[in-house]
Amino acid sequence: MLANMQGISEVHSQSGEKIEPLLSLTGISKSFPGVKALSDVSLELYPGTVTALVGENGAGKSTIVKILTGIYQPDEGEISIDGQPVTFSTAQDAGEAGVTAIHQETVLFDDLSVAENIFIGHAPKTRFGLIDRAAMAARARALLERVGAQIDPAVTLRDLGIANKHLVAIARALSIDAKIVIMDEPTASLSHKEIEETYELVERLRAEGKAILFISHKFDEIFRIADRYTVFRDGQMVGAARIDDVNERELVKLMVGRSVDTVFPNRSPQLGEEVLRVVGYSHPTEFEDIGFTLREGEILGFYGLVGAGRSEFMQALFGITRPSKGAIRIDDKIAVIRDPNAAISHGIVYVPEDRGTQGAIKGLPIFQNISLPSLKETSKNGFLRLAEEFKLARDYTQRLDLRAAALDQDIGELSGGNQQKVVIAKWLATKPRVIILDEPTKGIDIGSKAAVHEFMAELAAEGLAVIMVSSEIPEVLGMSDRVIVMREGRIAAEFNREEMTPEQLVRAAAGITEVLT
Amino acid sequence: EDKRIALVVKALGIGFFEAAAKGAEEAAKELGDVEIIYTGPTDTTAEGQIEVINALIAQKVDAIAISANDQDALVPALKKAMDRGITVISWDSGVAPEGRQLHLNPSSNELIGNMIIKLAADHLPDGGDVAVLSASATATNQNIWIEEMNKVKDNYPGINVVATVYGDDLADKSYREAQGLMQTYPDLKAIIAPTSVGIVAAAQAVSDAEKAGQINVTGLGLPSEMAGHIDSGASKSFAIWNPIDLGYSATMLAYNLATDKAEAKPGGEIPMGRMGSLTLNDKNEGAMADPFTYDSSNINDFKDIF
Amino acid sequence: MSVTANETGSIERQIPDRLKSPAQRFLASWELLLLGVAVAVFTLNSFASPYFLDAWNLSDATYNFTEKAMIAFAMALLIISGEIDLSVASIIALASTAMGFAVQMGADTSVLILVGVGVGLLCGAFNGVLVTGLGLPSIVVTIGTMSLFRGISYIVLGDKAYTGYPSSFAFFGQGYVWWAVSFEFVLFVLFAIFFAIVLHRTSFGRLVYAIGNNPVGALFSGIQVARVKFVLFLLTGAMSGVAAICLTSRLGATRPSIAFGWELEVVTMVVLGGVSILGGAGSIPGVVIAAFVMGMVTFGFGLLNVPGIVMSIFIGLLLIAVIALPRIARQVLARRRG
Amino acid sequence: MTWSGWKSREVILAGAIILLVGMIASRFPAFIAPSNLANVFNDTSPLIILALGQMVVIVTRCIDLSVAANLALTGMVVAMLNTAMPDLPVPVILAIAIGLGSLMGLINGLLVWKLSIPPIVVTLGTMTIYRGIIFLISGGEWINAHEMSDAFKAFPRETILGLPLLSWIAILVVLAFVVLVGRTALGRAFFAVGGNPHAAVYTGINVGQTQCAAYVISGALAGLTGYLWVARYAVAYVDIAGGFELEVVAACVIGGISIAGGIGSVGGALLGALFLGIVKNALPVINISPFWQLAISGSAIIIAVAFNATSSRSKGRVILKKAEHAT
Ligand SMILES: Nc1ncnc2c1ncn2[C@@H]1O[C@H](COP(=O)(O)OP(=O)(O)OP(=O)(O)O)[C@@H](O)[C@H]1O
Ligand SMILES: Nc1ncnc2c1ncn2[C@@H]1O[C@H](COP(=O)(O)OP(=O)(O)OP(=O)(O)O)[C@@H](O)[C@H]1O
Ligand SMILES: [Mg+2]
Ligand SMILES: [Mg+2]
Repeated sequence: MLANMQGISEVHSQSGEKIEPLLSLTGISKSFPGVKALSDVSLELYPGTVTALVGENGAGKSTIVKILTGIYQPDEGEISIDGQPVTFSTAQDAGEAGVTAIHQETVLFDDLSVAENIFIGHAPKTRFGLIDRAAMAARARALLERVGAQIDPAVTLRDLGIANKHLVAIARALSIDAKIVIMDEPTASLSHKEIEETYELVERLRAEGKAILFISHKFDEIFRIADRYTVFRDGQMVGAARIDDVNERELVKLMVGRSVDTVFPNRSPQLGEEVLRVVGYSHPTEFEDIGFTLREGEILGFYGLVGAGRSEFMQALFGITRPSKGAIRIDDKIAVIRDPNAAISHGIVYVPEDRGTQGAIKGLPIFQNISLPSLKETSKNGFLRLAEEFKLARDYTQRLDLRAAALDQDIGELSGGNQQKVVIAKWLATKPRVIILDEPTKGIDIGSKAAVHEFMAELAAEGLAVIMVSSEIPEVLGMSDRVIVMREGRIAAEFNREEMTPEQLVRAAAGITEVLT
Repeated sequence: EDKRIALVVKALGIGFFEAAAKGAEEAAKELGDVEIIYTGPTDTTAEGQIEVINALIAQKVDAIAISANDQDALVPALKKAMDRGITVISWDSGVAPEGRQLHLNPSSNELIGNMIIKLAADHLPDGGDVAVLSASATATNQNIWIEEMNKVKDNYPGINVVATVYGDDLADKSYREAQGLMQTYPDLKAIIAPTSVGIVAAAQAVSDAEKAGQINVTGLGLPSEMAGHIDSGASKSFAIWNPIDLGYSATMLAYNLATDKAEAKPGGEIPMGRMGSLTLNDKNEGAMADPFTYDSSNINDFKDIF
Repeated sequence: MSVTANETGSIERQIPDRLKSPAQRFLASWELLLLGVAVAVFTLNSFASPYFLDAWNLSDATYNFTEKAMIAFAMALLIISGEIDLSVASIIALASTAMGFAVQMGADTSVLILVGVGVGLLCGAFNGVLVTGLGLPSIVVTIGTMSLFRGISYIVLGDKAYTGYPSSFAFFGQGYVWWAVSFEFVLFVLFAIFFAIVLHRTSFGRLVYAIGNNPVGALFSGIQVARVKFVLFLLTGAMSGVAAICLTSRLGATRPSIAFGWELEVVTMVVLGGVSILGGAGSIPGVVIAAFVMGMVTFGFGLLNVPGIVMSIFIGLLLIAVIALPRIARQVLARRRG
Repeated sequence: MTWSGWKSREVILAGAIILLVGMIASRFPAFIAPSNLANVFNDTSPLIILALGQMVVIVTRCIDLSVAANLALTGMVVAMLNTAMPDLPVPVILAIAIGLGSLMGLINGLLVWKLSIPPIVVTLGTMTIYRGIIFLISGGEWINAHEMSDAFKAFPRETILGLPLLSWIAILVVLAFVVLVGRTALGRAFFAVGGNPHAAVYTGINVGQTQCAAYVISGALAGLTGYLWVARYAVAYVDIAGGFELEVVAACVIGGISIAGGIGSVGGALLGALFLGIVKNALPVINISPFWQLAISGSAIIIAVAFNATSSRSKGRVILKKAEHAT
């Protein structure tokens, strides 16, 4: 284990001979203003090998990807490929050196064609140095075929669904003739089928002898497809070895530096009165005939594949979009929700899925983010009272165990998990009856995830009604008292705690309901 | 101590006013104890002139002689100047009577109005269509001249004024307006532009359309700027008063009022050096001299002067 | 994890309210930098011209910026909220034309005030509906209405002018409240205080900042984004109307070309005042100081009979330099540290 | 195909232009005489050239308010050069004009790129600075036709196949832009940078550098137009083309170029400019007072942007429709 910690264990091929690393990083450090993202990190990738990179949020995983693809330059340290030191000053340099990546964020262009998205920056040229559109289309078609996508390379990217966009991103990565392929959480927003296809692709690439770096927070897939692992903690490399030599518990311990219970909180729900009843909620294009009830102290899960229309429906419930039909009853009284303001005054609040643009207001300090929907309470005759705002912020941040330097710190300077806490605090401060959490743990590391789950249970225990939208089956199963499955804008099925099994959820979400009923 | 006289023009950089400034300097030299402040905004706006006037008031100049961009809008600022003991006269383009002590017209408006149509008619023995290309819509003098012209146009039978367009004293706009006139009125025989910017642009447009000789561009212009067009035949003749004389006269008038050597009152006569004296009418306005006509016979004698 | 406020041991983890005191913040602020520039300009001016330090002259000098600054206050809020209004100068033209028309109809001074502010409000509402109702980008909409509003003035007035404003109307642009303190200057100070309170001391002001930093996030926080923006367009329109009253009164006449090109001066004033053109940041004190700087620069140059265009070079350089210098300094510092 | 082909927006704008011309022609047939149409095109050429330059700038999420000032300064410089050295051949003048224009574009670009100052602030500042410099170098004096050499003035007027050289230059610039925008890496980079600057970095495109390149192109065209303008109207002074920058932006907006970046086409910019040019030229012909022009072009901008916004409004993902298709 000690050798592993330093990442210098020898690697042998299946036939037993020793393999030299294709890519090695040594002593890499990188600082951002106020943050040391990486310090003295080493990493090795071997041909024909999938190396999983794991670590908590903010451990520096994406930063190393950006250094490897020339987007950031390291402050110190060396990158070498085949033993030769290299430097990348742009993404193009990295591509030319044989490194390609599927980044964590989608980095595509909605208004360009699929073919252009694949080839922008390295399009085939004619003799005159102009872009050879025919060749580009032909090669794009071939690449798309390779990743198993049936997409016309001439269509504009905007017209594709999220899954197809993702396939385009993969095709783009493969359009560079690379020896080293990096995937930063490639399955985070994919549904079951596409995830399987992604695994197959990884297998194929491994078989072709590529060195693959695979970043993920999902342990099942790490153990399924990785050959080796590397663990980052707080910007440092704390371990690297063969995946077969480690189990899940040990890996988690390496990651967070302590043991973590990955079990969901034990709850004994005390259901109270019915708070919310939705009847026949419909929207011209996004969802139809949604109806359900919700009681105090209940956690209602909403499961479905990405794009099933759950977020759209929740946003309608919160007054962002207007339904065309349907009614809401709160405490058995009809409530008309035309805008979020009305929803808030009826006690319904929404923690959005897209934290960066919909949740946190970057540029405003933490305390102002928290007081924003409660300004009526903290101000007097329209005039601000800062002391009240600070008090509110203090109360709720303490309750959520927020980590920050000061309450007047810009929320944008916080880590993702802490931003999420501020957004939740902002809503709790309005003393809601119903809280909707849309993918509350998306992109959050294992440690913070458990904290969010525990907190959710606590809220329910206090009598709050909770709606949790989640695409992760374990989370849905572990947390919900009841689950509604949505498919293509409609309710496909509803299960009680006792009834639900992973298989049933997947089948309902994928539309194989006939067999079940 | 020197008397400081500010010569405020519509906008800096216009050849006509630069020439007037030369005349002002000539007067200053002749008088001996005068300092000329030649100033104005960069574009022809009343607000710009007001800022200039405020700065002049602050400097406590002795007199302001202004060619106004707007006859009304400058009144309050100029009134304030007069309240603070500054002599104010207008010249070239006038200010309403409340805003100045006297106004110096370069020439009599009737005379100019008649002159500009006569210049066109003289070369059209058989009559024909003529159009007017005026200057900035907010400058007053052009409009007065066109008004005067329209009063007497019946004296020129056969001459048919078909349109009046505005070039805003911008070369490119005037050029396009002239082009538009030629397209709209295929039988056009003459363009009258009582503005030194418009006349050059119109002559250029006529030359470019290869209609020099067919369409005569005339009006008011500067010999230095029009020499080429007289040569090319785009313009047969045009008129102007001497801007040097105008600047000279304005300075003399301002000086005489500021030093209390004369008083501006209806019927009064105020000396203006070598230009004789100015006789004021009941609105305290007077005319300097008759406009002078330039054509191929005399243009070369003047084109290097102004 | 289940830490509640009263439990023991949680106190030591309490997050402090502030990292820096307000005084520390001020020392590192844009306003202080600008104040330095203003003092420098003032000092230079008093050395450059013997006429500068004179109460009446300084009073005259305030006319160079008071009207523009009144619009700039409202514009600052609008820009902080992430929008812009380039039609303000044209609103002045249209409001002034309407007032001139009202005078022809025999309106008296009080009616003129209503007409001026009313037309400003209408124009602001028109912009506001196009931007918030139809969701169009404000920079494009107001480039359009900039032509449209002034265009209507041209259609109404052509090459004519409206004059003959009642003598009591002259007070707004030419009157003095006390000694050399003009009515316009008093109005400027009152509006400065008003807008500073609205932006910095009320919850409405907080909404403006929230919207400017993240309009989607603001919507998801229950803020009526469209309504707030609409109100800001109304305010900007109304302030343009007020400026139209002052300017018309000062000129005593209306032409369609009135206040031509002011929109860019107003925007320059706002940006120089430290308001981020991208929205989300800025302050009224900054704009007030910027107004003084611009007014003093133009007046100082004017006293030296330097042509206006040379002043505008200076303002242009100031605009770029004041924004560029802190960035250059930051880059140099970062390089040194790194 | 998707990006070079004519999208519905351009087709509709072209339709509007044809309708407009048709309406004018029904009452004033002389307007559509080929010679007059050629004239209108020639008149609109400077606007077309500048609108194309502005287009690439806007597509990269920037704006160039300094084009008209750049044009005027370049025009003044070449005019002064011409009066000082009347024998300087036109190609040299052209090279100087383009070079000087590019330099001014480069200054804008560098301020945006290296100091990340917002584009609108940069070009607002340089706009006044460039204008002011004209005053400084000329002392406010005009340079008039008679001071310019004949060769200098003749160049844009030279006719080839019945069209003046000015028009031919505009046509050449349009063709060059079709190639630049559709077939070169730089051209596509403009769209990438404007469409998603974040993603552009990940694809190895330097955002600031690309924006800077757009400014240089816009500046070069402004410089070129500066010479053509001054030669054509045979006059140079501080205020030439005053306020023209807004007309240029207006042409782009009418042509469907999104001010938010990433969307636009050569055809759109061309049609937007032609639309404004035709309106401007037609007013005197159909006897509408020129005082109406401002209001008409203002309304055209508002209608165009409202139309573009409604036609391109994202239709949502239409989850239910997908479902209907599937079943
Ligand atoms: N551009 C940046 N500016 C400032 N800080 C940054 C920047 N990029 C990353 N960081 C910081 O560097 C640290 C490492 O971030 P990184 O994105 O590499 O984490 P990660 O391991 O990929 O996390 P996750 O699992 O959430 O994707 C974090 O503290 C982050 O806030
Ligand atoms: N066609 C698409 N192009 C780009 N992003 C998309 C597309 N479809 C969905 N997404 C993104 O994927 C995420 C999930 O999609 P969305 O929220 O609309 O689906 P949902 O079913 O309503 O929600 P959920 O994923 O919670 O089921 C969102 O961040 C959304 O922006
Ligand atoms: Mg990451
Ligand atoms: Mg969702």
